[in-house]
Amino acid sequence: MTENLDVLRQGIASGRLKTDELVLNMGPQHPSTHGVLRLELVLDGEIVVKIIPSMGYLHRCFEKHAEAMTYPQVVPYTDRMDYLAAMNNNHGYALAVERLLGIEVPERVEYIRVIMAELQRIASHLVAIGTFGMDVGAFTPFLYCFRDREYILDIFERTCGARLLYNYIWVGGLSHDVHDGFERDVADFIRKFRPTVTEVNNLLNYNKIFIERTAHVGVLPADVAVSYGCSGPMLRGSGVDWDLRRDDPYSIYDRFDWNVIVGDGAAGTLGDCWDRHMVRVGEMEESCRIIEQALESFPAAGDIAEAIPKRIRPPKGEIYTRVENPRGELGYYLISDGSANPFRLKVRGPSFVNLSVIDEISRGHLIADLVAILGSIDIVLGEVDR
Amino acid sequence: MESLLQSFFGDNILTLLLYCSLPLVFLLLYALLAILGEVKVSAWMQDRLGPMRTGPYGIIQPIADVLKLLQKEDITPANADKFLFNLAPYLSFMSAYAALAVIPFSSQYVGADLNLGLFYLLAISSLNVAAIMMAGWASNNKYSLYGSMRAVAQIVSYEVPAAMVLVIVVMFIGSLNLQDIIIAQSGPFWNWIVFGGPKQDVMLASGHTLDASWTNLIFFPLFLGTFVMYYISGLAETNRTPFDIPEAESELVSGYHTEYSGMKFAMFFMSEYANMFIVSAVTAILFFGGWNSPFGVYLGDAFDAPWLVAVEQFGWLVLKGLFFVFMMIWIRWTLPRLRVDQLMYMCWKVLIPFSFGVALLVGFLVVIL
Amino acid sequence: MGLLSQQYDDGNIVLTSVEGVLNWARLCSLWQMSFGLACCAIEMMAASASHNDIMRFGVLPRPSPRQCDVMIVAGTVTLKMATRVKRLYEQMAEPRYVVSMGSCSNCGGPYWEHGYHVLKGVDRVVPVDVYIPGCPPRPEALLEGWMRLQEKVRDFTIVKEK
Amino acid sequence: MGKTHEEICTYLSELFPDAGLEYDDAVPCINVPPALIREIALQVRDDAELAFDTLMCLSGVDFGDGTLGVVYHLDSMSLRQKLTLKVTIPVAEACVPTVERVWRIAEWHEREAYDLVGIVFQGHGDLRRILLPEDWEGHPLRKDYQVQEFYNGMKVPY
Repeated sequence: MTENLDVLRQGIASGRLKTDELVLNMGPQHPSTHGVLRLELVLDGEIVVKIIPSMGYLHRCFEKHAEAMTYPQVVPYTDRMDYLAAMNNNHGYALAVERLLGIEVPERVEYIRVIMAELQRIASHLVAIGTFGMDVGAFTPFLYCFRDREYILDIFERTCGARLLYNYIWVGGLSHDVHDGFERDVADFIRKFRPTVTEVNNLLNYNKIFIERTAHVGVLPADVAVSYGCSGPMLRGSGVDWDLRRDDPYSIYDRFDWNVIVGDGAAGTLGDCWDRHMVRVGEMEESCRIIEQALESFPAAGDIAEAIPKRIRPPKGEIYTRVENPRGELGYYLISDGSANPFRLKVRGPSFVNLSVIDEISRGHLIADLVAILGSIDIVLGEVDR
Repeated sequence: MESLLQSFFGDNILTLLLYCSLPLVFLLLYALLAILGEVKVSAWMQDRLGPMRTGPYGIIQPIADVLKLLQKEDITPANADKFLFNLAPYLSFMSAYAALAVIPFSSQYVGADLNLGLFYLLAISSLNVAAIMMAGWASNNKYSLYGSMRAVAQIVSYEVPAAMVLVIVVMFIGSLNLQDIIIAQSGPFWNWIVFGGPKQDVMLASGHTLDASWTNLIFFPLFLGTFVMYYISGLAETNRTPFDIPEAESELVSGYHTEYSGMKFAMFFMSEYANMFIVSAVTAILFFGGWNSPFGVYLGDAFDAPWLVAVEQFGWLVLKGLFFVFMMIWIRWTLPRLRVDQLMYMCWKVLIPFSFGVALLVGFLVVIL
Repeated sequence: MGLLSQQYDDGNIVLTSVEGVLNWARLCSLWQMSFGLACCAIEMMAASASHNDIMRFGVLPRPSPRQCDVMIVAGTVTLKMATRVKRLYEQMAEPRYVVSMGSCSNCGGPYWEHGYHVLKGVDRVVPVDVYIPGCPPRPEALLEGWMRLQEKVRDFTIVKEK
Repeated sequence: MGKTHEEICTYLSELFPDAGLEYDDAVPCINVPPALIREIALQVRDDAELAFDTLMCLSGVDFGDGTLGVVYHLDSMSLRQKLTLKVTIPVAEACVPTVERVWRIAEWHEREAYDLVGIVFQGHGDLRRILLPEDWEGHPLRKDYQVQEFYNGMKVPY
């Protein structure tokens, strides 16, 4: 199908087709920019010549807040960065401070953290898959994904009382113990959830039109992905076998048996939108496997608050900690000067880094493809702008 | 119908006006129903309820929508070409309304019983393109312009296979008159064109006799394919998913009607739904017997009440039309959207060659049979 | 803009019934601008998804501000975004309403003190009809806010107060 | 796992004998003189023994004692080793050569460091503010930052 485009491109290149460039301003309010991203598109007809992304429309000064708050007070602000993966954000921050403090957390806490983080990963991927479907024009899968996401939110809500931003994983422990029947709820969810993946596969992922729209589109070669520092499904979609949960293990991920899903270019070229999308779909199943194994060896009793320090004043020093967010590598660079507030906390958001590649991979595509590419990168503006 | 009105009001201009405005009444009622259908069907498909608070089960939701749109401020952007900007929605609605003139709602009622009915239909529904182009250009908005350019490219392209499909049917029946095409399919449902057309000789309204026999069954696969091709072209001409590229929400905000508010937006909205019905009704007329009852008999005949037959015929046509409208809604909420080049590929490289092929084949068969 | 912007001295029965019908039409068909800013936008999406289904109230999300009645300011309004929010509001057709969803757009929320780039309340740039507290408000809270907005529309009158 | 910081520092010191690379045990990291950061960055990326193909993070820091810093966190996917490079510069001449062409992502990270901390990256192709508006005053993550009273007619403090 792309040969038609090639004819067009040749015509333009040879000068037989006289064209003029047009600048189109997409966003900050636009249905497919996933929030308040603004893209200045330089277009040649419908073909994208250049993209100038401008962000900062949601810059909420996280790093300034971190400097003004005490260590535990920063946790709620980490929630609000990547608001689709608040648990993972909490987890990464807690790990950074714990490593600086040199404290070990109880086994039970580690298990709960991993289960919560993996549930959050599923929830986040569901949103990503749903909105990606919406970007290519299929509205219904979006609602199916949101329907199932609600079941995860119900579990979170029973445990910590919040639906979206939890402030749950604290430095040294958790804010609450899990509710009675937590294991049963989670197991129930996994059982209910698996058929959904099949449903979404039938409705969207293996739909002929969907594959036509996403295969061969926005191809991101592995070396470019590495140079741009892409991570998460973005990197794995390009065929790079890299997952921090396995390759730079933290928490108790090394105890479980699971696979890193890597794109294989089954429908088109390796590293296209469809690959990135299918990595997310596959990862949901892997998360289910991790959760199931965690539930099997879940310590029944234990105090979740025993390791929470009374005063948190890490010694002078600095640390860079990274965790695998649903979107990729979330890094916290924390400098402590020995006081109760972080001296400097820099966040390396995966969305920010993944977004930087948009200009590189969208050139020469159509506007419709650009929307698909943006959807497949799966950005959360809260984290791009922080 | 005309004679009925004449008996009440006499032979004057009032009668004619009333006669002409009947489709308008139908169109407005249908638009309300279709808008409700769209939200309700989509809700059911998505595990939701849809409007529930406006009247029982939300059934008067469209009335509230229209009343609200009437109250909205009518914005004309400062840099718009005001004349064209204001003209476009009326033109768009007019083309949809004018197309209804030749749709035979029953054997008794057709706005204008033209011998060139199908030809007129093709011509008048293309007027919509001009309206869309006007709207997109006059809005002075890049998204509108992109939307209208896409729409024009799309609609003009898909006119070709649609017209080709019409040619196939016309070749088979031998008349451009829509009433003739329907009469040719009278009798039980196996006489419908999609099932190979009439199986015994039929006398058309024009006095010409169509020779037919059961050998027509060999047309069944051909006409089934023709029907599918027409329906796809129809979807594309009405800008419905998977061909809703001109108003692709995630790409072009709302395409050519981005800048329209209030009633002018409602006009575009209504003409979209009206076009959906026209395409569906034409599908029903060309392939599914039009106002013919699928059983070949009418309740009215049993009671010896010709008016009841007319009502039944009207009912059958509307029912068939609404079924195809429902199919459009179903498709819309299931499939993703195609891309521009894929759309063009579909038209020029798939539909047009196939429709030409089928036309040749049908022509050949008509001659030898 | 015609009837709604006028004021009548005496509220006779015809005027008040017409007004009642018009108000009913407006409150039953509040089309929302699909426009999300931050975390609250996710809850706004959850409110329109299957579990909460805000479309029960006759809401239809429209992408173009020209065709919307309600702007839900869902999330933190930054200073960079504030001028855009204002512009979107200006592009909407009268009668228009603004729902401020969440603490951030009510008053700056958790960013009120150190958020150098956060607008401390969207009511500093556009007039707000309904404030919904919460960080983020639950979808149920949005539905409640919606019903409050409907009440407000229902009580609108073109008869001059005595 | 790969090399430690100390080993890398010794290795690099042999390659750049005059550079005066310092190994900081406390962090751990290698302190690099600002003028040499680009050469060293290229070296650590292309050297087969180091192969730091990814820039995980680039942070601008205001140390509060009249110096600013740029911290480079590097990662080698193939050799499974990490490296931290640190550049310290006085506030008065906050100028560091860019590594934009070494790792492509550095472009945005450097723009962010410029925006929030006010470090100028020499040779950067497009050094504009990335998060804050173009006409913003000051660099918020400086320790002595004072919030401006009004922006575009809107009051900034609560």
